[in-house]
Amino acid sequence: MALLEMKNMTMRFGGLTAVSDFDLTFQGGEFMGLIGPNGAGKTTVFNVASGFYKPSQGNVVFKGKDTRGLKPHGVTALGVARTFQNIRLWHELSVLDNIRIAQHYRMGYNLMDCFLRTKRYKRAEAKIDSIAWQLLEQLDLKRYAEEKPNNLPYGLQRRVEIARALSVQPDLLLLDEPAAGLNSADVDGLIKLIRWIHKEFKLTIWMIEHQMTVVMSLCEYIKVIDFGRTIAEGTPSEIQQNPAVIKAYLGDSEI
Amino acid sequence: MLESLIQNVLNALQWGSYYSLIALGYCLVYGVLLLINFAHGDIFMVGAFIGLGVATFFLGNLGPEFGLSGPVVLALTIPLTMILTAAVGVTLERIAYRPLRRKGAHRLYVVITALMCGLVLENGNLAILGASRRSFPQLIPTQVYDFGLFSVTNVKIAVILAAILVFIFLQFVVTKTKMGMAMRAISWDKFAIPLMGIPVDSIIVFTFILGSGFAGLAGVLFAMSYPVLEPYMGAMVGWKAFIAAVVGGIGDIRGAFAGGFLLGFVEIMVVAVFPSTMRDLISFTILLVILTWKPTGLFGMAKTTKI
Amino acid sequence: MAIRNDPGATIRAGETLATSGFDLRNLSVPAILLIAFVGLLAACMTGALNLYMQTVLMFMGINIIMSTSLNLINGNMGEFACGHAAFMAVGAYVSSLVTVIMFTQSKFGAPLLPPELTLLAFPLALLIGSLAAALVGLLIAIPSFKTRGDYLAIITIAALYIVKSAIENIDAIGGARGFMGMRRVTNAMEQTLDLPWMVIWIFIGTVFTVWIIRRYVSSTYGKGVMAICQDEVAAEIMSVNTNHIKLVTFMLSSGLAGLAGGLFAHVLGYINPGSFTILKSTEALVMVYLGGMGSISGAVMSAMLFTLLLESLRFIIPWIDQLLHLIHVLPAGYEISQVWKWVLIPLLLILLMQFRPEGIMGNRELSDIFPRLRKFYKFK
Amino acid sequence: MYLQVDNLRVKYGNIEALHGISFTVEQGEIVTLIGANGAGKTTTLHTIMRLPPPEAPKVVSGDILFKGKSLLNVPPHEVVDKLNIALVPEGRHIFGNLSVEENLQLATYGRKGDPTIAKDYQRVYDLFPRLAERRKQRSEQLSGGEQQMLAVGRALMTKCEFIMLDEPSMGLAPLLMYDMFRTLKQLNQEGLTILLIEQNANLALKFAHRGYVLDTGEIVASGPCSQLRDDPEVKKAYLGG
Amino acid sequence: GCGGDEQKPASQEGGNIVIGFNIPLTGDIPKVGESSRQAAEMYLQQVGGKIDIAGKPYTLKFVYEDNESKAESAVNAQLKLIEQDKALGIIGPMASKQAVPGGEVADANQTPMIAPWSTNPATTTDRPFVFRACFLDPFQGPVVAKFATEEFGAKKAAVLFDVASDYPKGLAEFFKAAWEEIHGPGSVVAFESFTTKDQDFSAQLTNIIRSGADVLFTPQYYSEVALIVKQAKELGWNKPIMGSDSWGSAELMTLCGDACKGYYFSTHYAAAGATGKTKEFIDAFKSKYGYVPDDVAALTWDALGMMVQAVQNAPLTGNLAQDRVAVKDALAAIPSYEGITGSMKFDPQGDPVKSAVIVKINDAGEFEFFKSVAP
Ligand SMILES: Nc1ncnc2c1ncn2[C@@H]1O[C@H](COP(=O)(O)OP(=O)(O)OP(=O)(O)O)[C@@H](O)[C@H]1O
Ligand SMILES: Nc1ncnc2c1ncn2[C@@H]1O[C@H](COP(=O)(O)OP(=O)(O)OP(=O)(O)O)[C@@H](O)[C@H]1O
Ligand SMILES: [Mg+2]
Ligand SMILES: [Mg+2]
Repeated sequence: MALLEMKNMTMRFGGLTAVSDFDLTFQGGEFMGLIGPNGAGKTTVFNVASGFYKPSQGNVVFKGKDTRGLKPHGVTALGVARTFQNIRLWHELSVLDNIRIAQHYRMGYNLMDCFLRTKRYKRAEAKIDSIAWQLLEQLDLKRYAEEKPNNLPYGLQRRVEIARALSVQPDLLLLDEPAAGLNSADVDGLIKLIRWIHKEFKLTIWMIEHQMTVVMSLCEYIKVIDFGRTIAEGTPSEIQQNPAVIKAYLGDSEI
Repeated sequence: MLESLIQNVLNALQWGSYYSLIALGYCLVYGVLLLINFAHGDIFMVGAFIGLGVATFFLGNLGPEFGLSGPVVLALTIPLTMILTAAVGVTLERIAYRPLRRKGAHRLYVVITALMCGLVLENGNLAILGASRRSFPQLIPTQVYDFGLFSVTNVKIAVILAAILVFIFLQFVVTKTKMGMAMRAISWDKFAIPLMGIPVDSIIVFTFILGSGFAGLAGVLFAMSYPVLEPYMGAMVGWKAFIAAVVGGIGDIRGAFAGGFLLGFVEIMVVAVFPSTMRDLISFTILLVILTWKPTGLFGMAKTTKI
Repeated sequence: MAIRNDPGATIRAGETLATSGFDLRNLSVPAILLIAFVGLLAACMTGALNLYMQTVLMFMGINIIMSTSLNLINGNMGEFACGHAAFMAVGAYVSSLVTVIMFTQSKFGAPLLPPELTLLAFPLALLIGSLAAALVGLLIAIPSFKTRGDYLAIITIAALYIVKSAIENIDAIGGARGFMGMRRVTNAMEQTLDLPWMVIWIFIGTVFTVWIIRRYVSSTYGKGVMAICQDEVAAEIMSVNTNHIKLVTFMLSSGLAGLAGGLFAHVLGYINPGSFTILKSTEALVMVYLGGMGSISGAVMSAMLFTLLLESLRFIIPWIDQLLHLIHVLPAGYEISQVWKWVLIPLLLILLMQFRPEGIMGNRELSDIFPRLRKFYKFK
Repeated sequence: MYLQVDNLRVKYGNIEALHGISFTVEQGEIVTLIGANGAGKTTTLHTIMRLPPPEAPKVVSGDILFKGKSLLNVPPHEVVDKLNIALVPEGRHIFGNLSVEENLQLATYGRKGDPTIAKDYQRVYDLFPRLAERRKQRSEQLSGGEQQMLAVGRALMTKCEFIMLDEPSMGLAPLLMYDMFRTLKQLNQEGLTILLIEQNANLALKFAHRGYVLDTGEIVASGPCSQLRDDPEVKKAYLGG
Repeated sequence: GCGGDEQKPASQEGGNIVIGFNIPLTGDIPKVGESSRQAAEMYLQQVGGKIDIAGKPYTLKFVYEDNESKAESAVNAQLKLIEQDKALGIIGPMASKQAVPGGEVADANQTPMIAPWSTNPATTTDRPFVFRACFLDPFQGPVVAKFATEEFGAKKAAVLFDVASDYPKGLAEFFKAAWEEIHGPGSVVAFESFTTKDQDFSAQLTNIIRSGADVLFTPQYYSEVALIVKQAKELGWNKPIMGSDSWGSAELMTLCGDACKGYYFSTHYAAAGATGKTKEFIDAFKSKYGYVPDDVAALTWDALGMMVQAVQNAPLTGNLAQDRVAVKDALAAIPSYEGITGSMKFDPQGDPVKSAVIVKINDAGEFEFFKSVAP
């Protein structure tokens, strides 16, 4: 069974078709890139995949389940986690709490347990805590556990966002422009981190990115869309040579 | 049945006009600062009292005699009241809201401050002028035009016209002028306004002048048709006008205008059709249903969350 | 990489993990509360606190319940709900109806239960009132799925008007005339066992409220509320069932307001729809924002401060008047009367906001301001 | 001297963010400011603009001179309107409730009756054809990159002679990014002075004439770009592998 | 207990008599509090701050507490007066919303209280320490109904009242019952209501005009009356309008102007053409405050008079608790008090037995005695 299957997915906003006839299948374990000019519909595809938008047309099936009837938190619970193009951390909560709350679906206790602090509550909280601390450790964020994300440098905020997504323990991780706003030196670190995550957690990763160094060094397979339509797909080297992609997206790097 | 229907439509139009006039002021300030200016109802009250003071002065009841006729006094009272009320609004902005804004306070703190300012205006008036109600002098004789089926007074017609004119004026200002554009832009992102070469504070002051000025106008008109003035007269109308503004879609001039009339119609028609003891029960249920059906009000733009 | 604060100082990993095992700090709060409780009882019984002071304390407790519970929605969840008085009214009417029907000779007939049972049944009646209020809270929670911010404010105001108008229209519970008979219930309690029962119940109710809210917001479950406040979209996408959390939060908050209402009704012995107007909601709002959004200790402190301020002005205003006359600032005929109270209070609050534009506590708790307190008691 | 920043020390609350930096920009130049995240680049620009509280960083000492005149007591809207300095802020800050066209219009607030406005519109739409297509759309619905275009376009609509760009390439697709830099270069040749902050240091150093390297509130290196590009220290710390 | 000014034993040269006022100085009905307070201050001034009890001069001390028109605040104020200020007796609260719980507190703490203005029967029911100075709704409603029937020959009546305020609501209901008793069910053809602080009544009045009623009864406060009457006329109403004692304020005429002339209302006393004590009171009040006193002022005056008389009659011992009981007994025992609002005595519930008058607003805008109606 495929992990994620999108068939003929079309997304319209009023008169505007943001994505049309998008097809994609993940078997599990891939590292896929999604690139395309601004406004091509990349984020929209992610929004559909994470259940935030219901597609106007077409199917989205995750682990054999049609996600169109699910609310976003339900889709996440199935195993899709994501980061956002503009960082969306809960800025008034500590880094640790950010990572705790993302495990909400897995709490497994109810309001009464919460009031009475039952065994079940304590067990669940301990588990949540241990997962959170483990992730902080692995992503080298432990020092900032009690810090508010707002007070962290941009690069670290990106990392916290990735940690938060990982705490969902997803099967599919969607990264929306993880390198945006990072300086060249930090980008190198990020590439290493993502590669390590891909291996360590045995995840399927799907990434949108405009920085070609990142895309080319990480992705095994790339899909290019423009005006909501797929214009090319293939391995990084194929894409770099593809005249349509160069014309619509890569352009001429001479300034 | 028909006659009372026409009569009630007229009643609703007039009553709705007041809600509209006040809601427009709410909406302006909200549209710029996202501040629910809970003092607005009380600024309206202050407007009525200022109107009373100005009118009494020109009628010669406070000292110097001018020997002016009623309509002349009215013609003087309206602009003067609008100016003075605007000054009150701007003063509140300067001494209470602006410092908070400067300190970057959460917007709800400004809302609470506004609520407190309203209380100060109400109770300050009570403490200074005493609890006696004031009667607004009759500046122009009330003409009752009785058409058999229904009757209507000159003041009623004037009020409805005033509401419509104010609406058209404000709608023009907000949608067609750069000033209006700046006003809308501030509510979205105050930070970037100076980068466009626009002085934020002047725009805000301008908004308060408009909003409070028209509250003053509403005050005078209100005092002419309901000539009993008391310090708490603005509180209830203020809350309801706020409700009207939101049901219309807060932040949108059309919404405030339509919301005001809608509330007027609902309140009057519910009384006309149902037992009047149930008025609040039924009219607010209707408003709730409207909001459930259109969660952002009649004209409100759903804020799409772009991820 | 530059970090604003020294990161080392904030590491408390070990501390947070070590939640099991016996700890003396677990006992410090119950001990303090017990001492306070016994002291309060003794003071009431010996007359060290006269009835007036007792009543002020009781209203203080009720205000604490109101402000902490509203804080859950307005502070933690970041909504702007202005209809808290409606839930209070529902709680007040329902629990009063229960006790009056059960224990007194009223127009609903003879008492159904012997008065000795009042002591046992009173908390139950309060619970029923709270549940009823929570149910009404549910009705508001449902529109809140789709509506946020100022639109929700209107929904809550509309609900307030609807509840008030509904009560006015039900003649069986007195309509605008109000409803009474609760005094006989409280008297029955005192006859069964001669203690200042309302003081006791309010003390318990207040502690219960703060306790339950603390437990709620300090759990991962309850922290979903804060996540919704700061970024609802992110919360929903990061697996928080936002509708569920909103529902629970609204019901919890309105249920506790209902509890406040039940206590209020039994302290006064008489309720009237006119007591639950938008002004009552406004007071609760003021207490929440004065305390600081999302801070429980702030809400408690501001409720105490607000109640005390309101009462103390009864004494302070005459002093001011005397003083001003003494130094001949005021003409002999003019007196600063209590009318000025409601000018002074908002002015004071406006000033306070200017100096602390984030409320007394901001969104911090006492333990954040005095970290050393953690040594003495546990906050979890 | 066109723009001269002189020993500028700046605080946020009690934390000093700039520890006395000095740099200059000459008329007609392109100068870039590079440095790690949190180095204080944005702070520098905000200080020059004198943005109003609560965002405003507080100047402890030092001065900012523009054409010999101190900017420290000029309100921000006058910096834009009277001194013709424009800023493309970090994080776009477009007005989401206005249409694309209105956003551009608003930037001409102080240019009543200026005949060159129409030409400027055309220039922006030529540069970013995407914006022309989306002219009537509420700008909050634009994609991230489109919003960035709008932010740059908007700054160009003020009567600017000196433009400061804070990470303009963030979120832009390569094609557009190169297009934009080419256009900026062309504008520079027509007389626009540019101060650029860019995370992509390689690109910035290729684009600009001179550069300054900022590290935790201090300038640690400066010089012509070609020189900086070859500096091993700079290479190691900022240009990546 | 708390220290402070304990009453001196009666054997010494007099002492302090503290009387508390629990009145709404702010909130919904600040005018009520102000009027009451003005009457009290005038009283204090007239007696020179002293009263004689058994030949000894006592200092009379009034404490005014604001109850903000809120029930809980009224309870606090009441307890403060009882516990902190050691009031011997209490005047107020005014509106029933505060007087019912206020009476509860006074009774529980064995402190005599006279509510001058509360008409809710619950205020005094089964509360030996609680009295009132005004007549109750069950009395006034039928008086008006009977009068309107006889005077105008009206057959169908309309009522307009505030459903959220218990005084008008109660009176409206009693009037309706009385009217339907005379003219049969359905003869009240319009029973319209609004909510406190409403200012527009056009929809209700439109209904009323359409209903074909012969007379409109509106037991509202004078500020609302002015609006109601004006709007009714604007909508074409030209039949009689009747009111209740809450119309009885000189302010009615300043607010209403000519519009109210020719209408009738039932009340305690007629200001125009008043004689004796009543006239003295009105003249004194008018010269002091510049306007004719309203019903609140008059009722406060009478309540105060009865309280003082009871204090003078009671055997004071200096023990506050005993004195309070004695004052209560003295109040209940007053045989007949000649007040400015008529002569009255308390029935066993503590409600006054007094007669009503019907007042006509004449063309000079004065409240002219028209007819007296005994219970
Ligand atoms: N909620 C919405 N309502 C209307 N239009 C929308 C909405 N969301 C996206 N769009 C439109 O859909 C198109 C695709 O947007 P999307 O955010 O997916 O682009 P993108 O490929 O992620 O671009 P970028 O690289 O700039 O982030 C854009 O033109 C945008 O204006
Ligand atoms: N509003 C603020 N309040 C307090 N500190 C701030 C504020 N803005 C920035 N800082 C701090 O000032 C320092 C410099 O920040 P600045 O934003 O200028 O860096 P930058 O070089 O622009 O970084 P980036 O590349 O992430 O945009 C950082 O340590 C940052 O945390
Ligand atoms: Mg995108
Ligand atoms: Mg920056």
